[in-house]
This record gives sequence, C-alpha cells and structure tokens, in this order.
Amino acid sequence: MKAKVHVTLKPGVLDPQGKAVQHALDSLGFSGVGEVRQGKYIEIDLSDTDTELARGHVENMCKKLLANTVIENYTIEITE
Amino acid sequence: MKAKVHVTLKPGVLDPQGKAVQHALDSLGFSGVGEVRQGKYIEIDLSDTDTELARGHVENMCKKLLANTVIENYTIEITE
Amino acid sequence: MTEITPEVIANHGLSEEEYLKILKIIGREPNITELGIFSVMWSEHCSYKSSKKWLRTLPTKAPWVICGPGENAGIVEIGDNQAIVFKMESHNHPSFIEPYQGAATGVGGIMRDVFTMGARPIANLNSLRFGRPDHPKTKHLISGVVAGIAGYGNCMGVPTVGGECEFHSSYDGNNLVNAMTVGLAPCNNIFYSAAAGIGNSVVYVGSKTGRDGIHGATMASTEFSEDNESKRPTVQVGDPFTEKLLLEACLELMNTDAIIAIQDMGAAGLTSSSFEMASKGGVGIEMNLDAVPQREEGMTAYEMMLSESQERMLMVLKPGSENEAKLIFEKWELDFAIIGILTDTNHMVLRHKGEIVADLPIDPLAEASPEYDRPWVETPQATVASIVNNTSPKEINKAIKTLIGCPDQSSKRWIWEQYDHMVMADTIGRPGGDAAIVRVHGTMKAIAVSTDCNPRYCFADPYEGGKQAVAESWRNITATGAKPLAITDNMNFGNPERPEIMGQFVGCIKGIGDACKALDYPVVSGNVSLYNETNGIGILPTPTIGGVGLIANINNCASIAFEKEGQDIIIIGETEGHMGQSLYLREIEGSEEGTPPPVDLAAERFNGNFVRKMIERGRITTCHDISGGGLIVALAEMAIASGIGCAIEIPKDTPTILGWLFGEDQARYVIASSEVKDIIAEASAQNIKAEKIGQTKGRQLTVGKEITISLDELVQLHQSWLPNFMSQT
Amino acid sequence: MKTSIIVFPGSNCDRDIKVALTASLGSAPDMVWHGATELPETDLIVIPGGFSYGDYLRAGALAAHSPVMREVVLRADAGVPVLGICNGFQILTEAGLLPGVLMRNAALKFICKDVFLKVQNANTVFTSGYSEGQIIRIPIAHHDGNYETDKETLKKLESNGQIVFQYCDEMGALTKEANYNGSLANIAGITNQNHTVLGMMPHPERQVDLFQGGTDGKALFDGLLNSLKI
Ligand SMILES: Nc1ncnc2c1ncn2[C@@H]1O[C@H](COP(=O)(O)OP(=O)(O)O)[C@@H](O)[C@H]1O
Ligand SMILES: [Mg+2]
Repeated sequence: MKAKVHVTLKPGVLDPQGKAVQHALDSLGFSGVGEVRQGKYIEIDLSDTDTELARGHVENMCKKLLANTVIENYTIEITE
Repeated sequence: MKAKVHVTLKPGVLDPQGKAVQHALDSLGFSGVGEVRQGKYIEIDLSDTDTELARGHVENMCKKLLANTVIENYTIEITE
Repeated sequence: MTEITPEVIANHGLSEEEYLKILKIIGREPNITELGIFSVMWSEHCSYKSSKKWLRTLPTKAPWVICGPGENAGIVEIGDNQAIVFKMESHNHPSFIEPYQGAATGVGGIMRDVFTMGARPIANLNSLRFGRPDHPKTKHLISGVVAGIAGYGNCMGVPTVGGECEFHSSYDGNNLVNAMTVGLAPCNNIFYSAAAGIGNSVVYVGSKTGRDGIHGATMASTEFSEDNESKRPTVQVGDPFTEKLLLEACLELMNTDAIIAIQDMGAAGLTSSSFEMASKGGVGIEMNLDAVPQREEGMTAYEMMLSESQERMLMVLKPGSENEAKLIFEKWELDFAIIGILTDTNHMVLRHKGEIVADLPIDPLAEASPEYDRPWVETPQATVASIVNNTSPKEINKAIKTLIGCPDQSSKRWIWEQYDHMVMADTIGRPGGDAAIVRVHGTMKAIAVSTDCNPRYCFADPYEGGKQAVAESWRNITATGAKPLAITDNMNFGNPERPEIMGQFVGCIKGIGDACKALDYPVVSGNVSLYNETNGIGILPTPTIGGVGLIANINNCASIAFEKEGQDIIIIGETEGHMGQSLYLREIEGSEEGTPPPVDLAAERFNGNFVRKMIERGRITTCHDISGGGLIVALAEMAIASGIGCAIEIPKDTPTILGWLFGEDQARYVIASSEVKDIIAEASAQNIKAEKIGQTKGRQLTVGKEITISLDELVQLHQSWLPNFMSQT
Repeated sequence: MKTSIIVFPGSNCDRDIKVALTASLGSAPDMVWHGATELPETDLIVIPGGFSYGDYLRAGALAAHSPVMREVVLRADAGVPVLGICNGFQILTEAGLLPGVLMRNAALKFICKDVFLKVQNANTVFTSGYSEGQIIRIPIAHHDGNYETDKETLKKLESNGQIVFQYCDEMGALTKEANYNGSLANIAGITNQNHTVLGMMPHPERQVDLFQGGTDGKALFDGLLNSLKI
C-alpha cells in the first residue's frame, strides 16, 4: 500500500517560504495571487495490507517524526 | 478559488530527503516501510473565477517558478 | 542487444575514425556496453584528446611538489609532514541546465577528488562567469548556482572562502562554474589510484547507483544548440549529507592500513574509475555487476557502467582487511560491496546476470585514447585602444564611482554571505581580500588561496592573457605575505575544432607556461572544459587559475584594509598608464579594445618578492595588488575594507592622468606604512620603483584638491549593485 | 570538569567546539556518537552545529530522535546543563527541551556573517562571562534560524528571563535590520525555564582567538567554566 501524507503549517503560523513564493509570483507578473502556503507532501510505500492498520502506523509516524505538531498539521490518505 | 499544487521529483531522480526519512522511520522501529519520496505541496489563493483560466495561470506558475521541470513533475488541482 | 549502427555510434559522440580504431583494438564489433565504455573514455572530458598535446608543455615540477597532474589532485608540501592537496574542476554545462544541482554536484565532485587522496578539505573556492546582467537567464542562473554551491559546501562543513564572479555577454549561453577544493593531508599518508595485488578485492562504497546523468561526460563535450537544450539528459542530484559521511568514513579507513588504492567515481563513474585504477596499476579487473549496489530496478550493464550517480568511491583493499573496512562503512551508514577482483589479464571483464557483458583490453582503451593535434591559428594582434581623454575632475569623480559599483568590480558579499566561510574556525582572512587565508589547523602556518583570470585580456591576446592570469594569482597570494607554491588551472574555451579557438587555447597555455616557469609556480592539477559554445558563439577564453601559497607565521601577514590613519601610502612598481582592455575603457567608454597590459615577469618577481619580505618581516600589514580598475579602484577597496579614507596626489610629471588613476599596468602593489623613507630606500637599493602617493586619513577618498568621494558613498556603491540586481524583477 | 559533545551524522562544528572547550576548560571533552545509549558522566552536554542528517525533513528533526537524545533529555531533566549551538539549538527544540521552532530564514537564504548580540540575561551558567546588556559580536551561519513561537510562550520567555541573546545593531538597538533571519522578537538564544538548557543560533566557538577576528565567544566558555567549577 501507499500512504500519501500532507504536512501543512497550522493556520496563523508564519510561513516564510509561502510568503516568498507569493512575493515571487507577484514580481513575475502573476496578478490576483493571494496567500500562498507551502507544505510537504510525502509518499510512503508500506508493506501493510490493511488500510486501517496502515493508517494507524502512518499516524504514528506523523506524530513522532514527519510533522512537528507544535506548528504543523497533517493529513493521511492510504491507497492501494 | 484555490489551487493545490503537488511538486514531486521525477521517477528515477535521487531523493536524498526521502532516503533519510525512510532510514529514520526504520530506526524508529517502523517496520515494513519501503521507499519514501518527499515533495512539496503548495496552496495558492487565486482571484480567478474560472477554473480553466485558473488552471492555465497556475500551469504557468509551475513552469516558471514552483517546479524545477528538469527534475520535477507537478500536478494542479483547482477548488472553490 | 542493441545493434551497433552508424547512428548509434554517432549518438555516442564517436567519429568514424575512432570507431575504426575500436574495431582494431578489440578485433571485433563491440556490443552496446562496450561501445558506451569507449564513448565515455574517449570523450573530450575524460580523454583530453584535444588538449593533451599542449597540457604536456606546462611546467609541473618544483622541489615542494609531491604530486603533479595525472592524479585526482595535485600535492605540495608545506613542512612538518604536511601537504596541501588541491584541484579545480568545471561543472559548466550541468549548471547551465540545472543551476542548483549542477553547481552542487560540481562542488561535491571536486571535494571527492581531494579526499580520495587522503586529505581533509579545508577550503573551497568558486570561479563564476555569467552572461550579461540584463540577459533574461542571468539572475536565475546566479541564484541557483550560488545556492547550489552553498547547499553542498555548507552541509559538508568546509568553508567556502573565495572566488570570483564576473559578467560578459559571451557567457549568455554558457555560464562557467569552476569549483576548487584545497585539502590538508599528512605527507606520509597520501593515497593514489594505481591498483595492485592480483587477487585483491575491488570494493564499491558510498551511495547506490541509479540512472543519474547517463552520458553526462559526453554531454560535457558537445556544443549546445537550441535543440540540445530541450534534449536534457537526466540531471544528477547531489546528496551532501551522504558525501559528508563518505568523507568521514574514508578518512577513518585511511587511518588503518587497509587501502591499497582508491579512486572517486566522477564523470563516467564506474567506467573511468575502474579503468584508471587498472591502467595505472598495470592489472586487469573482473567485476560482477550484480554486486553493485543499485537504487533502481532492472538496471543494465550499460547503465551501471555509465551512471554518474554521485557520492561513490572505488577501492582496492589489502587482503583480509575487508571486514574492518566494511564495519567502518556500516557505522557511517553507507553501502559497501565487494564487486570484483584484480586479475593479471590486463582486461576488464564485466559479468552481469551470469553472462560476460564486456571484455576489453585496458591499456589500449585508457592510454591509447585518441590524441589530436588540432589545427590552430595565432590570434591576430589587437589594435591599440583609442581613448577619449576625459580628465575633468567631475568626469573622474563619476568614473571612480561607476567602476567601484559596476557588476564586475562590485562587492560579491551577497554571494559569500550565503557560503559558510568560517566553519572549521580557521578562516583568518575572510572573502573580500586579495586571497583568503586559512590557518593550518593547530599551527601558526596558514595557506593563502585565490582564483583569477581576466578573459578580456585573454581574448585580445591569449599569450599575454595567460601570463597575466598566473601573474595576478601569484600577486594575490603574495599580497597576503604568502609564498606562492603552485596552481591548478581550469581551461574554459569554445569549440576546439575551430582553429581560432584552438589558437586561443594554445596561446593561453604558452602564456601560462612561461609565467609559471618565471615565477616558480608550477601547475600541479587542472581541468579542461571545451565546447563552451552556443549556436557558434564561443565564450571568451577563460583559463581560470587557482593559486595556493604558504604563510609561515600568521603573526606576519597582510590584509587589504588600512590599519590606521596617518600612514603613508606607497605604490610599488612602474606605472605607465596602460589603458587597453581596462575596466575603465569597458565601463566608461563601452569599448573592449586594445592590447592587454604586457606582463614583465622579471618585474613581477622582483616586486612581489620585495613586498613579501616586507610583510614577512612585519614591516607592513596592509597590502593590495593592483588589478582591474587600476590604482584608484585598489585604493577605494582598501578604504572600504577598513572604514579609513585616504588622500593622494597625482605626481606632477604624470604623462597621463587617466592612465595613472585607472591604468592596469602589472606587477604593482599598494602598501601603507609608517616607515615610508626606509621602505623607499630599501626598494630603490634593489632597483624597485616605490613612490609615496598619499596618506590614510579621514572618511573620504580624495585625489588632489578637486576630487573627493565620501566613504559612505563608496561603500554604498560597492555593496549595493549585486543585492539590488538580485532583488529586482 | 567533564564535558560531552554529541556527534550526529552530519554534525560539522564538533571539532570547532571541541577546540574552544578544550582551550577554556583545559581538558578535552568526550565525543559521544549519536548511536550511544549511555552518556559518560558529564557536567555539561554540548550539541554542536552542522547539518545533522543533512537537515532533511526539518533541521534537527531526525537527530532529535537519535538514541542518544533520550539520554540527553534525562540528564537535562536532572539538571545537567545542555548547550545547543545552531543545529544544536534546532535539535533541542525538536527534542522538546526548548520551546518554539526555528524556521527557514525570512529571506530564504543561508546567512553567514558577524552579528551583534545583546546579552539580556547574564545570570545563567552559560552567560556569566558577560554582563547584562553587553553587546557582543559573533558570527551566525545558518539557513533555518528564524525563531517562532506562540504569543503565550513568548510572554513566558520574556517574563522569565529566558531570552538570553537578541540580535541588535552595533549600538545595541533591537532593529529589524539587525534581525537578519526574521526571528520573533530578535531572538538569537533562549533557555528553558530553569536556565539549564541554552539554545543559540550564533557560533561562539568561532570567536575564541584573535586570529579569528575577535574573542567575544571565548567569554561564554570561560564563564561556563567559572559557573560550573567543580
Ligand atoms: N563567487 C565568489 N565566492 C566567494 N568569494 C568571492 C566570489 N566572487 C568574489 N569573491 C571574493 O571577492 C573578492 C574580490 O574578488 P576579485 O575582484 O576577483 O579579487 P581580485 O581582483 O583581487 O582577484 C575576493 O576576496 C574574492 O574571493
Ligand atoms: Mg587581487
């Protein structure tokens, strides 16, 4: 199975990278660009065969390592 | 509208970060973890009102700035 | 198996003639793996086929040289059983295609060249050339290249202490990224690449092999065209973290006596490393490709042999030491695999999946690679530059400001502040001076390092330009008080199949050679990058010189900053006012005309030795060589570096005011001292021209009565161009 | 006095800090490999700068989960002083020994340069070599030094004297221009509540002899020796 994990900054947490991208898009002449937020997208190959079990494992990975839960949220999607 | 952009390394391109994360998950005792690939996930607020127009704009942003098309692929999703 | 058609042969960059030579060597048709091996081994990049004949003419010896060209890097001795190992290498084409990764892997590659010889890298430098600032690609290239160099070097924990960064339209389609690494090794523990000991294991360590940059080596040897830009080959991605582990693991293993030979896998990866080790050692190798650590599934023998995956090494180990080595690499979490053994067949035999996939004789392939005596024509003599004699104080004032803030002369602080230039805590002369100074850890010794070249000089007169590049390097090293020891050269040129380009190459080599001989400053390593051309437009000839010198005692060295107010300023050397090819001409009159300043090597030597003695004896601590922009730019830089101004007078008998201020005559230094009389007397006793021209004082740069520029304004002009340029859109 | 330096794969200021500590303390520290499950007896733990695990994922995140860090946390809880410099600071926040996070520099670029710091609390084991309000000059060299935390935590840091170093200009003013990485409240270094754990982005170990251009960093190590004299 495969886990697709999105790690994003919590609302309200300053995002220097997103801000810089927004600024750069602006200077490149893209108009109408509002807020930009940049997060991480992580794909993990898993040997699990049960979706719920897999989700539990990945949940743990996020808490322990993949996200810094002080400032980041995460979402998990499990696919075949 | 909002654009959700995923930027990922092309298949076959070395992903040092993914490799390190895979290794770390392993050392943390998560078993059955296969390949890990790390990409970027970018959310952009847009003032566009037409989905296809918005997609076109974001397509351009990806080519010009958000993705390094020599080594990266991108996908775009436009939502309300 | 792929059939070997004329098209396949051509796609591998092999000429018909070369293919016939292959047939003769192996007495049959090669298979595709073998053809791939020939193509990378005989590419310009690996075989130096156009340049070999000329490189051989360079002086490479001196009593302090331990190892000259031919190994991974050159080595000079610095006493106390210590040696400096250094080399410069280009990553021009890859950085144009993908600036960040191209530059990063360039830095990674050159560091491997140095630590593969047993040296810990202690300094990095980078010589950069970009197209004209207003070319649409320039900004993107600068930001990617600088970030890539920073990303790799910073992570490795090796300080990046110097370099150059200049602009010219001839680099619009071919930027130059020349990376240099300087390392420190014990003289009695240096490692070479010659394999020895029939039956010994051939060991692969480092990262796994993927399909990275297959054909990178042949790519680096072909001209770009619009079409080529879209046919991008897979770009290698650097992993500096793995390289840091590789460095520590190799150095740890080098402290045991397990290694017989070691060679990094650079361009043409496993192919060139294995052939080189075998050829130098006069042995054969039998390799089992199934044992090669692989990152991807289904890799063919062809792909494994041609892959340019980074952060890998090949070693020959003493029998019985395999386990000890394995433990070290496992501790550092790196792959370790025995992939072959040395044989007495003088053949490279490759097995894959139970079959022999290549069987090639080593020597004919490695040593009998093609060598060309390419036709060349002498570069025609440049005409003498015409110059508008604009000597009103107002115009001069404006010119000084323009020069100090122009792209080439402006401060490159924006670049070096992205480089960790202080890690290892031995950087005692930071970027911004003539040469950077790096202390030899735990001693009172230091090395001075610098990269130099003036491509406009080389274009106008390759011979004088080649001489000048070496002389300027020697001067920059000397100005810190160091004794210049040796150089590495990175020859960046256009298409050598054009006789006028080949003529530039030949001229520069001759100039470099003569200067090295006259200055006792041999070439110990180097690199050639040809075909830097887009749509038939070649770059200016750019033979970058990386120089290394030794400071015996860091209590006696000099910087370009004025020390205090009230000191006398002295100019050493003859000022004739040579304006041809000067920065003034280019920036003020928009002309790149004339002949470059001729270099009198004897004067260089006398004047430099005099200045160095003064520094060594502690008589002066402020010294700057005079180069681009002439005397006045040198003075402005000294003032900017110190926050102390100066006032100078133009000598009454000066034939040309512009020439005196802006001329780029060679063999000159500015020094500041409180013992002006003694110094001038000593100089004249040796027939060296030394003239007092003014004093350090105040917070202005003042020339005579009518020209005054505040230091604040100079600083502002000098510092602002690059950051402003990079933040503009 | 016994000190330990923790070495992770990718640490690269471990030698520099060893040299600085040895010069001030007169004895060489123990170098402890990240895989160690036990720490030697020690009066001070130092986590050096560098790029542990290449700074991959988040700077300091992978190192914070190394086996040795469990031991470091235990010792810190027992009151053993822990000093984290640069990457060490990042690791301490990721390991939860210090509050907040170090994000990408506001300008997104690596910055290496001398900066001025105002010593805001000279009353800790780490800063006794300085006086309160003193302005010192030492270099920074990092990509992720942009300190960020929530309002409440910031208040606590402020009221409890946990903000030890702040970026300032030559005259000591806490200006925006002097705050090169964009840190909240110009924060360059903070301690835990008990002032026994210090994380700082600047590198004191790079300013310990005059040839390096200054000795403002040496005062930190000399001060440590004084306050920890055992
Ligand atoms: N790309 C770069 N990286 C690091 N330092 C640089 C770079 N470009 C220029 N510098 C530094 O800026 C200073 C001035 O460079 P340059 O004008 O080439 O010096 P010089 O004329 O003495 O050869 C030198 O100290 C040099 O090391
Ligand atoms: Mg110079």
